[in-house]
Amino acid sequence: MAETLIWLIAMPMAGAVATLLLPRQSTPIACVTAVAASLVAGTLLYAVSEQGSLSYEIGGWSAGLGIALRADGLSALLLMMTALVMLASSVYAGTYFTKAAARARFWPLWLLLWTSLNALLLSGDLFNLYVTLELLGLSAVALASFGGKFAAVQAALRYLLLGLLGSMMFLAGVSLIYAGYGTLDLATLTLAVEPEPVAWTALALMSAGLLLKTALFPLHFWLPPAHASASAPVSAVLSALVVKVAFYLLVRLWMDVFADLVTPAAAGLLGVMGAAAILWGSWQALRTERLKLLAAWSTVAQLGYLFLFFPVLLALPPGPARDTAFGGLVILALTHGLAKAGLFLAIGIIQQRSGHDRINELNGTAQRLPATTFAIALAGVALIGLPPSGAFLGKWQLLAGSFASGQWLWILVTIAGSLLAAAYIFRVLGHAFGNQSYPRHSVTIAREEWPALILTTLAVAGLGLAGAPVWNLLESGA
Amino acid sequence: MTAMLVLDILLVLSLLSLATAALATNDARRSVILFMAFGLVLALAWGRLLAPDVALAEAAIGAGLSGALLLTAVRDQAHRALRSSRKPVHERGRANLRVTLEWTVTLLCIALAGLLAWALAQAFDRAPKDTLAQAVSANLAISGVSNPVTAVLLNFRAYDTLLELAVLLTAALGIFALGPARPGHRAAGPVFDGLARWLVPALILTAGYLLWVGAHAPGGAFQAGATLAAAAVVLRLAGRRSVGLPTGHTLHVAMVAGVSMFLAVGLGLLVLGRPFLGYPPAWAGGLILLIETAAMLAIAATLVLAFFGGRPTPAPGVAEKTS
Amino acid sequence: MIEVMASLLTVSGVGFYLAGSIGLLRLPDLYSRLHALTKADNLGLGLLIAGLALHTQDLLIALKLVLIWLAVLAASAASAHLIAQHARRRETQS
Amino acid sequence: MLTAHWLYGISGCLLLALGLRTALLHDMLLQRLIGINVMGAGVFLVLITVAYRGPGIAPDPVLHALVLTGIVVAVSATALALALARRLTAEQDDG
Amino acid sequence: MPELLAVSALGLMLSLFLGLLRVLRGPVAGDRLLAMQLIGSTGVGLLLLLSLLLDQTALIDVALVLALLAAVAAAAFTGQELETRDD
Repeated sequence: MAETLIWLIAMPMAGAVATLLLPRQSTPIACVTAVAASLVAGTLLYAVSEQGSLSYEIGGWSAGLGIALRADGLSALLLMMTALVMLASSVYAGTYFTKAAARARFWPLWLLLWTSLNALLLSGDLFNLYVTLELLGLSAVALASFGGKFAAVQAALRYLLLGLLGSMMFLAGVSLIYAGYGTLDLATLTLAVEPEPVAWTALALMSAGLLLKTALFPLHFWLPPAHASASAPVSAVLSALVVKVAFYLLVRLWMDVFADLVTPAAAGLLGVMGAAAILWGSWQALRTERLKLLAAWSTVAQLGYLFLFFPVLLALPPGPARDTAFGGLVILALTHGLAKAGLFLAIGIIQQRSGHDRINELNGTAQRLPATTFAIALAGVALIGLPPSGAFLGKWQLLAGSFASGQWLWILVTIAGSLLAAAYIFRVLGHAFGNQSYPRHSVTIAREEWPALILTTLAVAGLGLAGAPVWNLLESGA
Repeated sequence: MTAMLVLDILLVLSLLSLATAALATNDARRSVILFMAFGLVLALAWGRLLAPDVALAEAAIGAGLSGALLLTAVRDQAHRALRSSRKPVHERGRANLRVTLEWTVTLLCIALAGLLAWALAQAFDRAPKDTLAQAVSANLAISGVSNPVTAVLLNFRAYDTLLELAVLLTAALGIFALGPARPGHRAAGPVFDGLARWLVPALILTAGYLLWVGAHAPGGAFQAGATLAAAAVVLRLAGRRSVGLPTGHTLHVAMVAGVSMFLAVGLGLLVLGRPFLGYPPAWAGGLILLIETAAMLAIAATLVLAFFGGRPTPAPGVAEKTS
Repeated sequence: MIEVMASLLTVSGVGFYLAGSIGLLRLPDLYSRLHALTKADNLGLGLLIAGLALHTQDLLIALKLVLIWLAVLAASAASAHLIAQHARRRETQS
Repeated sequence: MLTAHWLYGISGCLLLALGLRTALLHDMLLQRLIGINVMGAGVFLVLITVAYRGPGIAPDPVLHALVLTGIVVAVSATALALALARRLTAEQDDG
Repeated sequence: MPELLAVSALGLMLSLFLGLLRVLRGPVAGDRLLAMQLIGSTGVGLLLLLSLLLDQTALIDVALVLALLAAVAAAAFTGQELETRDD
């Protein structure tokens, strides 16, 4: 079973090579790769739920000398979300890029991005994580600039520079860890690390780099232009996955490897930044004229909720209470990933059909593209955090945890953020359902509309109604 | 060894003053030349600190290729790229804000350097924990090579190198997607042409030598690839447009050579019932050389592509095949 | 005896290098610097390499040393030419 | 702790800070990029210094391998950034 | 002999440092390139000395690569790119 770990990395990578070498068949190859990689991710999820954590030592060298891949419940769930979002976006991308030459250039980069996402979620080695972060950053930048529009290239260049800055900070932390502990293996490090200057300086450096990459307020400024100017399938994975895996790594470091070092003050700082991100991001989303920018600003805000969990989790006693709240964090992250990807795909369809994404001119969209509008509404349910979406469960845990630990501020911020989210979502829907007579009333769902609809449905119904397995999985994989 | 101490001090001072000067100026061309000098001194520092493998890479990259890369970028006026974004400061309030920002960032950076140095000093003060270095030497005999750095790069941590080659491939694909290459250089005069005539074969021979020697002494795929790329850059600078980098499908094959050879070996071993990239000790030397040769080609192709700055177009007169 | 020769060659090589650098700093304009420098560093490296070659017993290393010297000679001549050409072009342009 | 550790370790930290400051504050792309590369050089210098054990003692090969990987990655990123920048200026000139 | 080598290496480092001053001062690009040429060949000499001094034969290979690439900077700087774009 442990071989699934290496297949999750080797498969998209081999797909990237194959699409590059056989440009004429690149689209079928990419689709086959996407389906196969998703099946492997599903197998891994099943294996982790049955057997608990899995690990794989590459080259047969014991971790430390060699590099180990590890998967627990958290990484298996995120790998599954990655697979779903990538699969749906791949189907969409196949119809989005109409020129065969563009598709042939797109697929290798796309599959390399998938490789890097999987590699990051599986890596158990600090320096290897640095390499995966760079692979992630470079493939994301290459994809963000894909198409070569001026705004996209400019935003991609900024994104690249900041990403590099973040990676360098991360690497500085890694070198300090090796100097102090003589190991790069996360499991070994977890046992060896002690609350002392070497460790916390390293953690601070690595966290600073990751916060830049995950765009936490006030380090968020690069995100909206980069996510809003990329092509729709790319925006979807940038917002849903790329920032999220950097967040995953932060969680891994703060809650797992360096758990002994984290103080309430540090977690509180992250909470305050998260709260600011929620309010500022939602406010900007409400004010913006363009649908894609709205979605991008909403990502800034939604990432804020995830950071609110840090002070809440730290205030809860280790044990069932904390585990339950942690499950809330995971389900919120998963819901946002699926919903945001679906939202960006839906926006892409609107933009392609009507040639623009100005919110004020969306009149009649509901009549012309009912399925897509429905997908946007579903994504909205998840972004606001209404039942039965998974986000409702997540936010409920956040509120319950804040209540239990007496941190009233987070409750206020969560409620305010949800109200603002409701405002910007209803603003969009209000325009989309705007009164415009439309001659034909044939309700058809085009092929490119399905991915967005499926992703948003999963976010609302799938995770919301069947959220319990998430907690079981986190427990069995711990 | 006071002479050595003074040498160390001079070396460090050179590094710091070059970096400061390269970063303080607004003249892009000056900045690049200073950075090239910085790379050269850095190569000396690597040599001084007994890291000849790194020194080789820095000599090929820092002092040669990246200089050529940055200089052509200056000619493209690339330094203007993000400039227009910052509006000129008109009001006094904005100017004050800018000064405050600069001071804050500077102070934060100084604090960061101090913090890092302090933590590093604490790490040094402990008993040296070189269990990993010991593990490397303990397993060196079954790694297939006798140069420990190559053993780490292509056997113990071969997975890192696989991902590194994927990073190179990604960069190449990104550059590729952005458009056609620069038009190329004018034919050089007789002096440089004469130099190129023997320099190119010498560089290719050196690349082969470095690849071969990497198994038991400093050297290896990356250093060899960078040297090979330098040969193509010299050809390009000499104005030989038609040679240097294949176009179309051949280029694709060269770009993915490293990743595909790595994957083929890794997955082949997996199918044979061994771990991914778990070479049998008897084959390890041969497999590593195989992978390194492919990696060298990929590295060279990517670096040359970077210097070209885009998709190379076929020589004039040859119709472009659609890909 | 060889030891003394080697030391003498090495030290005089370093002397030429230093003379070249001081010339680079003190001479008034680019052309005179070009003139002085190409001689100084070629000779300096030549002497240094001769000294080191006497030191080594390995033929391969001695061969490499000679190759290095030739490469620097050629590079130095070519660069000096290119720099002079570049400077002239600049002058005629302005 | 050796003198070389002091000298080169502190220089590495200083280079990191210097590069970071430029990457954050400078107006021009090329200098920001060089700043990031200087920052990388600082980190690599720290790593090689950590690997150094003193004259005549074999240094830690793992760190040397890591730095080699790091150099390749840094060059790839620099190359991509320059290609993006070229595309931008080409379009600025056209429009 | 080691002392002599060390002092020679120091002499070369000093020479390199002086060359750097010219790189820093300029005033025109030609001066900087010329100084780069000098510090390049000084670097080659220094690496050769260090290879003996530190007993690192591999540094000779580093010197070789440096020597072979010594002219690339000047060529990249002074070479003229074609004006016409034929795409």
